[in-house]
Amino acid sequence: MPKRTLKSLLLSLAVITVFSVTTHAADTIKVGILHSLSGTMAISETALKETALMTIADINAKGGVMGKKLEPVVVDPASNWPLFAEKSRQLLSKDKVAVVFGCWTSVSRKSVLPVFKELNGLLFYPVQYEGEELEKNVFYTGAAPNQQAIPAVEYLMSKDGGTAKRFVLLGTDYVYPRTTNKILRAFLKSKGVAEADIMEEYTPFGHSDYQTIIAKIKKFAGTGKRTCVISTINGDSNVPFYKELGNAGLKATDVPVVAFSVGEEELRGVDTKPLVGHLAAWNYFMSVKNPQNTAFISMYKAWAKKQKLPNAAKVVTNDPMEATYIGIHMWKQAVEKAKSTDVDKVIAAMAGQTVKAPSGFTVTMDKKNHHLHKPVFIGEVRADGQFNVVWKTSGPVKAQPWSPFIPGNSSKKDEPM
Amino acid sequence: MIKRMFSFFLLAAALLGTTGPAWSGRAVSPGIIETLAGEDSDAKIEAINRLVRDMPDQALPVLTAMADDSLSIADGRLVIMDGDTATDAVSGETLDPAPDNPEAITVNNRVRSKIAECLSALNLFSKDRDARMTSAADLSENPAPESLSIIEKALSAEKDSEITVKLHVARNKILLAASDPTLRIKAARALADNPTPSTRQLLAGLLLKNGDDFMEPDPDVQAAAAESLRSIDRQLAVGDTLGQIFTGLSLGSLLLLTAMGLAITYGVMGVINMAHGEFLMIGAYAAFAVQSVFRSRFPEYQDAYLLAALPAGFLAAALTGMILERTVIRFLYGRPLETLLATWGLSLILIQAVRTLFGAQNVEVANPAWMSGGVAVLPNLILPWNRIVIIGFSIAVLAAMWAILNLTRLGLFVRAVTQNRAMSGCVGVLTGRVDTLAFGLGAGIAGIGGVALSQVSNVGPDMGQNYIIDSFMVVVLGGVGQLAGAVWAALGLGVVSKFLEGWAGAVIAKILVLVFVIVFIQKRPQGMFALKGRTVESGS
Amino acid sequence: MTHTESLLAAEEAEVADTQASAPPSHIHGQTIRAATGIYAGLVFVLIPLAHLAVPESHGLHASDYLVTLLGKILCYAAVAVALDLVWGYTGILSLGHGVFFALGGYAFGMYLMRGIGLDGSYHSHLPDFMVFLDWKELPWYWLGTGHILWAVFLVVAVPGLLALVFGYFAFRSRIKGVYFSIITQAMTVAFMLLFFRNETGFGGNNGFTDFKRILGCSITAPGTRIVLFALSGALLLGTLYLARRLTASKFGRILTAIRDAESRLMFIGYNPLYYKLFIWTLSAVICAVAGALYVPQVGIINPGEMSPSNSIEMVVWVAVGGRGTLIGPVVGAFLVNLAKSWFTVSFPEYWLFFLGAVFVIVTLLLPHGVVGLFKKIKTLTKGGAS
Amino acid sequence: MTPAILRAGYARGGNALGVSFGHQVKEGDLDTSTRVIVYLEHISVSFDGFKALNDLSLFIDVGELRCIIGPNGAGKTTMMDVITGKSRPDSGSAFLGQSLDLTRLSEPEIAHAGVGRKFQKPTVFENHTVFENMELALKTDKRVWKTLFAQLNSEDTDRIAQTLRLIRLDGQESRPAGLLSHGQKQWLEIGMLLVQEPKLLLLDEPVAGMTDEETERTAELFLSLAGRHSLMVVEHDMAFIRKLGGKVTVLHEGSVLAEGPLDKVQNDQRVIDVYLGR
Repeated sequence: MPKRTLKSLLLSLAVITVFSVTTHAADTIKVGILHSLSGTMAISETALKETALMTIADINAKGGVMGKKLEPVVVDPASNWPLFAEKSRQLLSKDKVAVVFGCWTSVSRKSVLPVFKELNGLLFYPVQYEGEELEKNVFYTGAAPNQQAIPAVEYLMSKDGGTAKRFVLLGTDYVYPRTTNKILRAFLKSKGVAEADIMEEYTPFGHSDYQTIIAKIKKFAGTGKRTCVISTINGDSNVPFYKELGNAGLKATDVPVVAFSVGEEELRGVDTKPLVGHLAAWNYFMSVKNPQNTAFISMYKAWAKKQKLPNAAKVVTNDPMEATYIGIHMWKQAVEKAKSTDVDKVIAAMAGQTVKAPSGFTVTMDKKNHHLHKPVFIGEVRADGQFNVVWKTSGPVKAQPWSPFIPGNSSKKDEPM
Repeated sequence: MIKRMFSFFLLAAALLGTTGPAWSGRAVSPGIIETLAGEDSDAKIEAINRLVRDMPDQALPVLTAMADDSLSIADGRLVIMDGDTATDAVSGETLDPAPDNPEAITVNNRVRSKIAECLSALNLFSKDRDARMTSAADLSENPAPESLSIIEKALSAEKDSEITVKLHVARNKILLAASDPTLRIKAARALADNPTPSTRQLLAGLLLKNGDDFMEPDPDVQAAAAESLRSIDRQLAVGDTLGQIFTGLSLGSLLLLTAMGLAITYGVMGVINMAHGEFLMIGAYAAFAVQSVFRSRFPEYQDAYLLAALPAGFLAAALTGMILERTVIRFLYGRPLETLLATWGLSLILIQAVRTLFGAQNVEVANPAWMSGGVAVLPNLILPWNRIVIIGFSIAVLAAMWAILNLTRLGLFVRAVTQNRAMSGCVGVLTGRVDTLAFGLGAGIAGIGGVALSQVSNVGPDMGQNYIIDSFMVVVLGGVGQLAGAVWAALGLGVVSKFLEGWAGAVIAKILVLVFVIVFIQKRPQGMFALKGRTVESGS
Repeated sequence: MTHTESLLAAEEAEVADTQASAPPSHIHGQTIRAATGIYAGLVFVLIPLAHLAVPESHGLHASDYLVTLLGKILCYAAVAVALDLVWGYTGILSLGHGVFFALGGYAFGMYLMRGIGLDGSYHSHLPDFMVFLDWKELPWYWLGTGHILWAVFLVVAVPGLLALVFGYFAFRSRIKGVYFSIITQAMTVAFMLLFFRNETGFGGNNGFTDFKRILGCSITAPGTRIVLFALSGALLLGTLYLARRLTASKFGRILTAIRDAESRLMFIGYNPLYYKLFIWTLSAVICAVAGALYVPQVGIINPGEMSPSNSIEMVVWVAVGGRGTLIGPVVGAFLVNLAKSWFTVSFPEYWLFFLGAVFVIVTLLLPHGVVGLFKKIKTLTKGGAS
Repeated sequence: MTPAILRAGYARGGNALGVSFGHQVKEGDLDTSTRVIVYLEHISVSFDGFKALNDLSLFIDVGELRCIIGPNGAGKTTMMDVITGKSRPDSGSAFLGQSLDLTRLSEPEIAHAGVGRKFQKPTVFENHTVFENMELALKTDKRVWKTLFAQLNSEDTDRIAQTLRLIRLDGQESRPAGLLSHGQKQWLEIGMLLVQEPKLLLLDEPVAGMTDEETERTAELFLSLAGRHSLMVVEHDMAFIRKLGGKVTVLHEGSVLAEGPLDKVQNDQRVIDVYLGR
C-alpha cells in the first residue's frame, strides 16, 4: 500500500465525517415549510410561508402539540423545480421533519412527490390543481376541478350568471390549464354545447401583450350569442390581461370573465375599477362574513404588523392561505388523535378530521380520498379589490380527484393505491 | 336576450303612461327596500321594475348608486354611502349622524345589466343630451321588437342628429323582422351603412339555414341582406386589419421604449448591460411611488400623477445607473464578456433588493382617467387610450434622444468617447464623467420606458426579466450604434410578432420570432443598419 | 491606423483581460496523480462504502441526501469543464449550454418514462401525461426509447447534431463575442417555449417525473443511487482527462490561439471554423451526457432547466473557479452549488444577494477566479520564482 | 489579359458558393508555369464610397523581391488584404499563379497555398512560448483531424531550431511570446513566416522599430530568400529599400503611380510631388 494512497484515504474519510454529522433536538417537533421566497413563484408563495409561520406561532402560544413546541424549518426552493426535490429530501432525511407544508405549482408538487413516497414523508398541498392525482403521502387542502371549475361554468350557464352559450377557454400554456380545459370541454359537450361555440387559446409563460387575444375574443363574442371567458391564466400575466380587458371596452355585463388563479393577492397588483363584475371561483373569499374569518383576518393583520411585512396595512387573505391554515390545524388534530407524529399513524388519524374554517363552513377531510369537502363560492370583483359572493353551494362539496369527464377515470378507485 | 328587452318595453310604456306630476316626496315602500337588499336576483329585478314604474324620478338616483355599489340600507332607509357622507337616496338630503351599520346592497351581473337597461330607458327622454345619447347607443346595439313604438316616439321628439342616426339603426334592426317584406328590404339595405358586429350578426341570422331553407323566406330580402352583409364584412375587414396594424405598432412602440435605453448603453457605448431590465423595473416602481404619494397627499390631482412619474422614473433609474457605472462598470470597459456577467449579478441584487423593500407581490399602478378606456375609431375597432398615448410618447422620447445625441455637446462627447476613448481623452474630454453621464442617460431612458410599461403590464420585482432578451434582439437586429436601426427593428418585430400571433397563436409566434432573429444575425452579423466604413469593418 | 491593425487592436483589447495563466504545464505530473488518487478513492470506494455498508445511525454514514447532492454537483462540474473548454480556452462565451444539458436529460428521461411501464397512475403503457391529454399512441420521436442503447444514442446524437448545425452556421458567418452569446441565449428561450407547449409531447411544464426504474432495478434503491453517483464521478474524471489531453496538445494551443488572435491564425493557414465547431460540439455532448446522468438522480426534468438564468449560472461556476484552467471550473461548480444549498436553508432571502455579489466580485477583483487567486498567493509566498 | 486557361483554373478551384469547404489546396495546385506568381488586374476596393484601391494592376514574378512604397492611405495594406483574402475587391481579378482565384479562396486556403504575411504591428500568440508559436506556423496539414494526433518529429524540431538561430531567438524557446521586445516580436513573426515555407512573403513594414544593426540583418535575410521565395516588402525606410535593390512600385491613392528601379522612381517628377517632395 504505497504511502501516497494511504494518505489520500485518510483525507477523504475526514471529509465525509464533516458532512454527515447531524444534530438531534428532542423537545420540539420539526415542521417543514417549503415555499419559494425568490423567483417567479415568490409573488404567491411568500404569503403562504407567512400564514404557516403565523399558524404555528399561534399553536405554540396555545401550548403546542402534545406539549411540544412546533419548530418551523423554512427553506427556499427559489421557484427551481429540482431544488424543490433536493430541499424536500433534505427536510425529510436530514432535518427529519414530521410534516411539510408547501408547494404551489403542480410541477413543484410533481417534483417532490417521488421523494415523499420514497422516504414516506407527509405533504400538505394548499393550492387548487388539475386533479388526476391521489397519493398516500399527500393531503390536498386546495380545490379539485369539480370544486372550482365545474361549479363556475354551471353558474355562468345559469340565469344569474347570464345564460352563456359560447365559451372561450383561455389559459397559460401549462398543465393545469390544459387539464382543466379538457375537463371543461367534456363537461360542456355533455351539456350540449357545440364544438363551434368553444374557443381554446393559450399564451406562453410570461406573456404580457394580450391585444390580439382580446381582439379574437371580441370577434368570437360578436356573433350575438351570449359569450363568457373561462381564464386559467396564471401569475403575473393576469395583470396585463385585465388591464387590456378594461381598456378594450369589454365590460363584465357584455362578456363576463371567470378566473381560477386570481385571488385577493393578485388583485392588489391591478386597478380593479374597470374590472367590476368579473368573476372568480374559490372555496374562500376574504369578504365572507363570519366570526372565524374575522378572527383569521385580524390574526394575519397583527402578524403582518409584527413581522413588519412590506405594506403590512393592506395585507389580504386568500383561498390558499385559508387552505394552509386548515391543513396545519387538521394535522395538529390528527397528531393529537394518533398520539404520535409517525406518518402512517397520522395519515390514518387524518380521515374524517373536521375544522371550523374561516370560509364559514365546517370542512371535513374525506375518509378515503385525501381531499377536503369544501364549499364553493363565486365572487364578483368589487371596485375596492375585494370580491362580493354572488353564489355559493349550500354545503361543502366532496372532491373528485379523478374527474368523470376524462376517459379511463371511471375505473379508478377513490382512494390512494 | 329578447326576454330582457320585453321588460324594457313594459316599463318604458309605463313611463309614457305616467307623464303626470312627479311623485316626489312619496317614500319608497318598505317591501321594495327588503327585496332590494335580499339575495334572490329575480325578486330584485321585480322590485326594480316596480320602483321605476311607480316613481321614475326617484328611481334614477337609486339605480345609479346601486350600479356602482354605493347603495346600502341603514335603519330602514335607502342610503347612498360616499366615503363617510351618507345621503338619503330618495329625498337627497344628507344625514348628519351617518348611520353606523349601513348594509351594502350587492348586485350581480344579471341585475347590473338590468339596471343599465332601466337607466337607458329612463334617460331616453331626459333633458341631458349625453344621457340620451348613451341610451340610444345601448338601444341600437340590440333593440327588442316591442320597443318599436317608443323608438318612433323618441325619433319624432329627437332633434340631435347623432342620436337620431342611432335611433334609426335601432328601428331598422327591428324592421328586419317586420311582416311586410318591402319594409324588411328597406331596413336590410339601410343597415349596410352601420357596420357593427351586432348588425352583422342580425343579417347573418337571416341567412342562417334551419333544415334546407333560409330563416328569411323572401328571396329579395335574402338578396338585400346578403348584399349588405358583404359590404359590412368589407368594412369590418378594414377594421380588423387596422386593428392588427395598431396592435403591432403598439407592441413595437413598447419594444422601442424598452430597448432605446439599451441602444445607448450597448449600441453607442458598447456596454453589455444585463441589468437593463431592472432599470425598467425601477422606473415602474418610481411610477408606483409617485402614484401612492399623489393618492395620499393630493388626491384631486391624482390623474396628473403620470406627468410627475416620468421625471421621477428617469431620475431614479439614471441615478441607479450612474452609481452602478461608477462602482462596477467603469472598470470593465473594453471587456464585454466580463461586463455581461457583472451586470447580471447586479440585476440579481436589484431584484432581491426591491423584493425585500416592496414585497414579492405585484404593486398596483392604475391608468390615470385620461388614459383609461378606449376610443371607438370604427364600430368594431376600439383603440385603448393608454396604447395611443404610449405610441405618441415613444415618438417624443425618440426625438428627444436623437436631439440629445446629435445636437447637444454631451451627445458629441458620448459619440466621441465611444468611437475612440483614448483620443477623446487626449483632446481633453473628461471620458470618465462622459461615460457616467451617458450610462445614466441610457438608464434614465430605460426608467421612462418602465413608467410606460407600468401602464400596460404588471409591476413586480422580476418584471425586467422578460424584456431583457427582447431589448437585446431589437438593438442587435437594428444594428449597433444606429438609432434608426433600433426604431425599424422594434416596429418590425412588433408588427411581425402580432401578425404571427394572429395566425399561429402566441406561443408559436414567440418561437418563430426568436428563430428569425437567430437566422437574421447569421446573415447580417452587423444588423440591419450596419455602420459602414473602415472602423466597424474591422472591429466586428 | 489601417483597418487590419484596428481589427487586431480590437482583438487585442478584448483579449488583454483574458491574460489567463499559461496552461497548467508547470503543475508537475506528481500532484495530478495524487489528486486523481484522492478523487478516485472518494468517489469509487469511500462514499459508496459509507452509503451502503455503514449503518444509518453511524456518524460516518453518507445519507442519500448527501449522495444525490454530490452526484448532482459532479454532473454540474462536468458541464463547467465542458463550458470552460469553449469559453476559457477558445474564447467563445456560450449562454446556451443549458439547452444541451436539458436535451440530454430529456432524451434519457424518455427512456425513464418508458421504464415506468404500467405502474403509472393510469396503468397504461403510455406515460401519464399522454393519457390525460387523450393521446392514443406514442409520437414518432418516442419510438425505440424503451431500449437503453437507443436512449444513450439519442442523448449523444440529438444535442450533438443541434450543436453541429447551430455552430456551423454561426461560426461560418464569423459571429464572435457578444453577438454569439446573445443568439445562444435566444436559442435557449426558443427551446424553452417549445418544450413548454404540451403538444410538443414532452409533458409541457411538468416535464418528466416519478421515475420508477432503470434497466429493471428500482431507481430509489441505494445500489442504483451509488451506481449513478459513481457514473457521474467517472464522467467528470473522463472529461478532465480528455480536456487535459486536448489542452496540452497542439490542438489545445490552437484553441488558445483562436481566443487570443484568431485572425493571425487564419493567415498561417488554420481554418478556425472547424476547430471551433469540433470543440463546440464536443462540449455540447459532454453537457448532454451530464444532463442524462443528472435526471435520474434528481428525479425530474422540465423546461425550467432551459431557462436563460440556468445557462448563465453555469458560466458563473467557470468564472468563480477560474476559466482557462481545468481544475478551476470543478472548484467553481462545487463552491457555488454548495453555497446555494447552504444559503437557501440558513438565509433564504439573502441567497440572491450572495449570488449577485459573487458575480460582481469575481469579474471585478478575481478575473482568474479562485484558482487564479490560489496560484497568485502560491507564487507570492514562494518568493515569486515559480 | 487573363488567358482562357485561368478561367478553367478558376472553375476547378472555387465553387458556386464561393467558399470551398475546407478543401486543402494541394501541392500541385499552384501552377507558376508563366513565371508570374501574383496577377492583380483592375482591382478596386471601396469602403462606403472611399476608394481604397482604384483600378490597380500589379504583377510579381516568381522569386522576385518587390518593394512597395507610398504615402499613408495609398492602399498598400488594402492590397495585401486582397491578396490574402482579407477583403474582397469590388471589381477586377486577382490570381495566385495561373489557377488560384484569390477572390474565391478563404484566408486559410490562401495561406496554405503558400502566401505568408507579416502584419504592420507584430502579432504573435502572446500566451504561447516562442517555440509553440513556431510550431503552430510549421508547414503541415492544418486540418482538425490531422492536428488532433499531430506529433512533432525530429526533422520539424531541427527546422524550428535552425530558424530560431537564424532570427537570433535560439535561447528564448520557452519564454512566452508576450514578454519579447518589439524588435524580437518582429523577428519571431518573420521566423514564423519562414517555417511556413510560403511561396510568396508579404512583409508590411518589417523593419519598423528595429535598430540599424537589426535592419541590416533583415536586409541580408530577405536578399538570401529572394530566388527561392518571392517577396513583397512594404516599407518607408528608403535606405533599407536601397539595400534590397529590387524593383520598386509606388502606390498613390489606390493605384500604381510609377514602377522601376529605385533611382528611376526617385527622380520621377510625379513621385516627388506626391511622396518624396512634400
